[in-house]
Amino acid sequence: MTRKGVGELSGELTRDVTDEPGRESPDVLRDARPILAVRDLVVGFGNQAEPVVRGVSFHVNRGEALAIVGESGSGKSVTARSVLGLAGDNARVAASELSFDGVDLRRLRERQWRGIRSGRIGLVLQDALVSLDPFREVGREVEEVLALHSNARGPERRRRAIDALTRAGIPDAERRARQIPAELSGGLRQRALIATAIAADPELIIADEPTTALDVTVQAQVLALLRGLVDRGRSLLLISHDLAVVASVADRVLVVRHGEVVEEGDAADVLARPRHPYTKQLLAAVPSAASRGRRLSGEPPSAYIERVRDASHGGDGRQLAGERRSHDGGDHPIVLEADGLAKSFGTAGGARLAVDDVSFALRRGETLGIVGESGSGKSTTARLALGIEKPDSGSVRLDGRDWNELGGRALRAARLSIQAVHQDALSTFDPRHTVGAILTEALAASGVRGGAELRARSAELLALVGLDDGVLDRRPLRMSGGQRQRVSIARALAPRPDVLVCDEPVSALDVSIQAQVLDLLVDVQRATGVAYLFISHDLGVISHIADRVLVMKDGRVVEHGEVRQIFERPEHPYTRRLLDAVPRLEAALEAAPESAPESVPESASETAPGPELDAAGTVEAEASHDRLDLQSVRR
Amino acid sequence: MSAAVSRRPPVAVLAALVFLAFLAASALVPQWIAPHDPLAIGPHVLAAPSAAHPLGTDENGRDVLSRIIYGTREALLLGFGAVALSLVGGSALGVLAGLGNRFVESVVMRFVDIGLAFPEMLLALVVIAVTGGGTTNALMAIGIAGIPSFARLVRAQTLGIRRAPFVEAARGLGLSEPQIVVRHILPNAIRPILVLATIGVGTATVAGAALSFIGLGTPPPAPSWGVMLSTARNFLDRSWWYGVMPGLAITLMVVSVTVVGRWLQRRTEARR
Amino acid sequence: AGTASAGQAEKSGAIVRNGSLTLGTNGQEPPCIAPAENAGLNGPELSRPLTDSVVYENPKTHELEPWLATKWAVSADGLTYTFTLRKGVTFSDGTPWNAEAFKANLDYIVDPATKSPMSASYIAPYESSTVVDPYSLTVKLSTPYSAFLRVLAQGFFGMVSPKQIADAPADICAAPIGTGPFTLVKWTKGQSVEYVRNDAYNWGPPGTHTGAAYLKHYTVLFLGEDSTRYNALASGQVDVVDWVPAQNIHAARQDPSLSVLSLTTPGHPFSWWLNTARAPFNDLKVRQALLTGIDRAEIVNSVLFGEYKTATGYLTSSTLDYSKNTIAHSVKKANALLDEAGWGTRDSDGYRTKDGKRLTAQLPTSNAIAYRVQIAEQVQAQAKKLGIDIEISYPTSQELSQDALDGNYDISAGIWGTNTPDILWLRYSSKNITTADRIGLNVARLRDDTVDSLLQQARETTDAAQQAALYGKAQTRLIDLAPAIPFFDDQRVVAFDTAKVHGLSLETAYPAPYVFDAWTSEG
Amino acid sequence: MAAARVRRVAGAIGLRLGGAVLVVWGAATLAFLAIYLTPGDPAYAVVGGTDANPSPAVLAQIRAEYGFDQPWYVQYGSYLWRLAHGDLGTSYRLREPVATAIGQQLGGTVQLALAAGLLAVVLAIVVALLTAHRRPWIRGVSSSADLVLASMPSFWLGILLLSAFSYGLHLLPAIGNRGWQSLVLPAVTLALPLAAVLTQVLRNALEEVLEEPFITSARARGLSDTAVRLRHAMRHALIPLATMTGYLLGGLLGGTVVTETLFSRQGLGRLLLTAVNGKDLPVVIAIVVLSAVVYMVVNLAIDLVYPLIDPRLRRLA
Ligand SMILES: Nc1ncnc2c1ncn2[C@@H]1O[C@H](COP(=O)(O)OP(=O)(O)OP(=O)(O)O)[C@@H](O)[C@H]1O
Ligand SMILES: Nc1ncnc2c1ncn2[C@@H]1O[C@H](COP(=O)(O)OP(=O)(O)OP(=O)(O)O)[C@@H](O)[C@H]1O
Ligand SMILES: [Mg+2]
Ligand SMILES: [Mg+2]
Repeated sequence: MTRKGVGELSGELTRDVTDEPGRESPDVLRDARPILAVRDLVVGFGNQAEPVVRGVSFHVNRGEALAIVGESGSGKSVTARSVLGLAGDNARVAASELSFDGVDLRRLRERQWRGIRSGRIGLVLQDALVSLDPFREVGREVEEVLALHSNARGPERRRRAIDALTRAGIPDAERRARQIPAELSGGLRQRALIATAIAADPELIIADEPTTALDVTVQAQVLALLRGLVDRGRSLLLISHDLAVVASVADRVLVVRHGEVVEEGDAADVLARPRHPYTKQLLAAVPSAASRGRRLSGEPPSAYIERVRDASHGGDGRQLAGERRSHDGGDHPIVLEADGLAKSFGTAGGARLAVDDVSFALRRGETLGIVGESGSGKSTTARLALGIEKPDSGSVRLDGRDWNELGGRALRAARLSIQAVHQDALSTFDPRHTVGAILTEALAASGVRGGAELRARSAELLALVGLDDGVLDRRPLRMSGGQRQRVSIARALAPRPDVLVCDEPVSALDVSIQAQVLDLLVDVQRATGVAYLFISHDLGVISHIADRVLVMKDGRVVEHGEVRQIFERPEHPYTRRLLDAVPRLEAALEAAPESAPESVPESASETAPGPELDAAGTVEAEASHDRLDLQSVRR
Repeated sequence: MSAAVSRRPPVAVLAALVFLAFLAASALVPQWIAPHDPLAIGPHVLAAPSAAHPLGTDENGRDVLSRIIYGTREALLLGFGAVALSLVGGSALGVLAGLGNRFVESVVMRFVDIGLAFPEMLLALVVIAVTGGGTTNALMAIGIAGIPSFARLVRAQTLGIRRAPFVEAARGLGLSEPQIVVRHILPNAIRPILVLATIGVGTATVAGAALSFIGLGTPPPAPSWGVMLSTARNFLDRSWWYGVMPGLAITLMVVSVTVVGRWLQRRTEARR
Repeated sequence: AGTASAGQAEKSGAIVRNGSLTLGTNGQEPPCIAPAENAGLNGPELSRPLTDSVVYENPKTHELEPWLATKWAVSADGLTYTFTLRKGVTFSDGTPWNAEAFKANLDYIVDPATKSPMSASYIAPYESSTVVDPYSLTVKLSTPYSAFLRVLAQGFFGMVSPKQIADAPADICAAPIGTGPFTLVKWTKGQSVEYVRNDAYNWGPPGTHTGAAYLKHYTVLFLGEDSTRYNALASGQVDVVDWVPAQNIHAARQDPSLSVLSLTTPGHPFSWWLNTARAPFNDLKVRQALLTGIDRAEIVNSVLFGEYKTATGYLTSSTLDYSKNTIAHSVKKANALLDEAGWGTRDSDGYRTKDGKRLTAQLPTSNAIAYRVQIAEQVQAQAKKLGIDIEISYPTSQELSQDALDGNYDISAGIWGTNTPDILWLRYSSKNITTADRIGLNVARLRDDTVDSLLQQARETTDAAQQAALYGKAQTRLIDLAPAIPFFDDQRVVAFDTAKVHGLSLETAYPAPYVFDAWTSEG
Repeated sequence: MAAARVRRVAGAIGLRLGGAVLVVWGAATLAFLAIYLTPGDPAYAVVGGTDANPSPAVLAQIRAEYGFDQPWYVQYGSYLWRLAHGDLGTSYRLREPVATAIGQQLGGTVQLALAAGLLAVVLAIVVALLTAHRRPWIRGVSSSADLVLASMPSFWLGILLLSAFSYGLHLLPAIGNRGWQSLVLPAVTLALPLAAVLTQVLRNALEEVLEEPFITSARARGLSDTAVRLRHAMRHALIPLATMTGYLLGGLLGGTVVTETLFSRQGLGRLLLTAVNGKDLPVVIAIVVLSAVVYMVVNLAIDLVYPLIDPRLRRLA
């Protein structure tokens, strides 16, 4: 990684920047010269011939927030790390310009880099939850920065570290400084990491996906904090795949794909009037209430689905008519019913209720969503429904039969009628098995006998999920995330279940792949009439796919009902807070960049306009971005 | 990462495989490879390497190279045999503990704990104290001594897989517990253990040689690497090469086995 | 290089007193250094500096001479011995040496509670003793025993303080208190034994100097590895090494800075005893075939680098009443004998068979001593040519003793050093065949009336010439019976630094370095 | 709260001690059975094996005195009873209390084991820190060296070192327990293979840690490479190192058997070997029990070390 340079470093690079009060002045900072300029950046790894970043050019002006968006693997993080000379040991970095505040970064020596890093450019890494040393108190991590980049020593340094933590939005920073990352929630950890990046008050902050894996409420806080920094004159390079996040913070946007820039421009402009088809596709793939009934992926359903839909008008009993059913209830029989479920887990600090008095009913062909923050008991509810966990009290009835009363053979038979699709599909496959073996096992378990019959049904299942026969000999490990999820769905459908429990089935997927899988799930439901218990922390996904929704908090259902009704008129304060915290693309476009949320979401919730839902079920995919009315674009 | 990369073994692995193939040939048909009868006593004792005796002669005037070649069988038998014993015993206990109920598990694991509290060499010595020396007994001793650690490994593996999501998925398909054990848990638990076992072969070979070295190994006339080393140390000041050659054979074998074992391990891990 | 006589050196005033000497011996550290409580090879080496015997065997003439006893007389029937004891001798705890002390020692040795592994058996005919006056003791034997006096000269019969016997018998094992020229400083098990001079000593055996030992400090180190032991001398870490390995003897003799002392150990040569109580060695012809068919000289010369003499019979050449016989080597004769014995056919591996059974002999042994293993390997190779399959195994010593008890062996390898030809009685008298409660030394399980009576007579006679004649006959008779294959007369070889070490000698009653006369010329 | 913590820790330690007692009892029983079941008369072990010529009276005396004429359960019972009272019995061969016999040999072995253990750990830390995540050829050389050293039988290594330094160069003594010079070769012999294994473990751990995002984030703070390794990576890599060290320390006793034999050193390993050869039951059992105790103590100590390294174990338990 060390690049050899000849030029001696100017003393300026290592100066103690925070000791100069004059730098606070916005006039100075709103300099026309960009603080960071990158031209024709090419980054490759090891002996791979293809570079992953292929000639990216951009600049960040002083006091400006530039966002880089693009799908997973498009080279965003590599670009960001390259700016700091941290692309990795096996990286080959080349650029015709790579300069920071007039300093040619390409010619820096390792020693000189040390002055730049954190001193003048702060970096917030992508994996925030694991980017702090788990063995050290966060205060010491911040102090480490100050030790390197300021003259502060002893109590003075401590004071300034605590000050940085406070500025990063950590309440009671003095106490928190003495804690280790594991003792902090995800949001606090993210802010502590930001504190290390801003402690030495660098001119430029690079924040790589600073809100991934955070709950919406916490995400809102972090975004507000970053915007606040820009408003106080710092420059920001924000990296995200999440358009709504970008919209709420960035002044300008850079859209990248496969290591190349496809579109660049003013944030509001690009998001409201995308010119490049890829940008359009990205925007269209975002699920929301408005996208209900519309295909997110822009791709037609598989031929097989079409055939089944056509055939089902004749009706084979198991397959329902293709039209989306109405939600007035009573039409279709209840297939899954939970009543007063409670489940607690023993921990070091005593028993803890993970699920507390949860009841719901799921009808054939219907989708019941469950949303809630991390740890609210969503997965536990799913496991109870699947009969994997036994409830402490309450019951789960499947087609009228109580799980609790089943045992042995009957239990195993009953299991077939309720199947699961998980977030991490790969781990649910026996690593030794090929797709063919996976499907064969599932089919054999559900009573299909004979080679010919097995082959026919396997082919049918693959067709249903839009995979071709060629994958039968492949192992899931060598397949893409989307393909794996399709195999997982195919397997779940093999026993022709009444209910599919989907626990965050698209949370690990890129927005465009997510769009395909969501489309597929909708297609399959239409074709087979299977009911979904659909869990997600993403309100957009829920409002796209679910008919009804349970909102969970701390193991309890705080609100439930029709999706539309709940998201339009939330009654419980918690639901309202959830909804408010979701960054809204539209709102952001109107407000940004001048009046971004100041700091905490409580204030944001007051000013946020009520959600406006489109009642129309179907909207043309092409046109949709024009009238985006997104509840949620977070996945 | 990609299939192409992991399929073709690197040079070191190829070299190791070639050496192991040579050892296998030495074990199976030493008479085709060795230049002399390993038992033929000659007039020149402790002779330096020469054209007639490329690695010199031993204290009885026998050809050291031939004895090393003929000794391969014992070394491989010891290494692989002992590991096989540890593997079978350890797997039985480990699977029992990993799949059994609380009671079974704690009983088995207490036994395993007791076994683990003995250093392997010590356990082997105790077994030898009971059974006496000799190749078979040394094999038994090392094999038995290895059981506890294999049992612990297999149990951990079994427990991990027992809780793996894909086992839960199989359960969700209504498979019975025995079916799940046979189809999913055992094959997945055993495979990495088998790979680890290949590496264990090296350790067992060294342990076998150590037992021979301290006088608890193979009786004559069968040539044995450990015994050769043990004898050679009496003549170190006269003929150092005699002490070097058998040790080199052991070391090369262990290195080869380890290299191949690690490669196999990486391959299986890459498949997960 | 030789050793100048101590007396001469003393007169010339060249002797340096108060030096210290370090000797490296082999790893066979006895569990006990009490004379009567060990059977170990190195027991006398370690107990001799601390204790003296009643009689002394002259190293040159092998005659018995006075030591702690000045005179003795044997009754005509050989049952009563009267000892007159030396006056003015004290144990290092101050207890005087007298008839009471001698009696206490004899009674102590034979007391089963002492658990004497060997000494008690050597004086098994001892019945009782009576104090006649403070310095004379009569000893009564139950049967005549011609070897009695001679065994008393061995280090296993060093005299221990009667006070210690009475008050602290448990301590004798680790720290015996004797009348010897040195006292024990410290025995660090597994490492060393350290001695310091007993300044009061003034009763060295005939031919040695008067007064206390020259050395102030004497240390014995246990160095189990043959190569490191010899190397320790070469590199100056020790002044003397005992048990010089055969492969180093030649080099030691050649090295001008080193001197070598060597001694043929009296007793039984290193041998393989053949179990005459079961097939195949219950057949005299098979035994004779093995004895003649093996080229013992070639094996001994090869394994022991030409440094050891091939045995000519069942006594070593340095043993009293040794008579020289010849055991001819003839493969042809051996083969003929085997054919005669009915082992005329051979199997695919070239081994002889009879009634479909292979001619196999089991040799359970220990591999602790390298040359024994080597001999086994070479005999095995030669026997294979004769068509005899010798299977070597290494059971635990526990199993070895069990096998010995059960008679579950065909060959038993061993050696026995003692300064009397009575070893033949111990080894070949049918009285010493193993019984249910004791492993006898007649491991060949030989039962021959002629041998029995010759050895018994020799044991009981008090006439030296008659004794010699009887033993001569017995030796010839034994060779005809071929109960064992004798290989070599054991050599006790000690090497030392010529420039530094003087006056060192070897005791012969039970060979061990004798350091009373020794002195070192520096530090 | 502090009191509760103390109680919890005490409880955990109590549980471990209970387990330890169980393990020690099991080890003792196993050893007892093992040796008891060996064919042969232990009375001969007392008089020194087949090289002795004891009289029947002596043998009878020994059998009565040591209780060999008692049924096994009486022998076992009295053995356990004495063990429970801290009495390890009397050695058959050495005719002295086992505790004394072990006490005499313990020093040499502890010295050797500590020297070797320390040397191995220090070597491993230094080499791993210097070579982890470096240019391919540095790694290649270092890891090949590790592989070869870890694959070498230690006695062969000892023979090579002896040939070179003792016989060849006459630099270091080949034998004995005297002075630090005599400790060098045995300690190195024992330490090198250990160091090789530890280096592998530590280097892998370091390389894994150095790939962690928090390391990149530390670098982004402007920390030098050395500081990153020492202040951040090392501490994380210490956990697998501690685990492995504990495991290997437990096995050191086995290693000393061979090393002490080769270098004619006084110590437990040789005591054990002679005891095994001479069927000195009390000594064998005592060493087995001792090694079980050492194993438990080392593991307990390692368990106590983990929270010192990883504050999560301290704070979140
Ligand atoms: N150290 C590395 N060695 C080899 N390849 C790498 C390395 N780091 C990144 N890559 C590859 O570079 C490509 C771009 O990665 P990058 O992390 O920049 O994507 P990204 O746009 O940040 O995606 P995401 O949204 O998933 O974070 C990916 O294909 C990745 O596998
Ligand atoms: N097996 C278990 N043992 C102990 N605690 C558990 C277990 N499973 C879940 N919990 C606890 O129960 C609570 C609810 O967990 P659950 O996995 O249902 O949450 P979730 O809503 O799915 O969260 P996420 O969005 O993070 O997946 C959490 O506090 C969790 O720590
Ligand atoms: Mg990224
Ligand atoms: Mg969950």
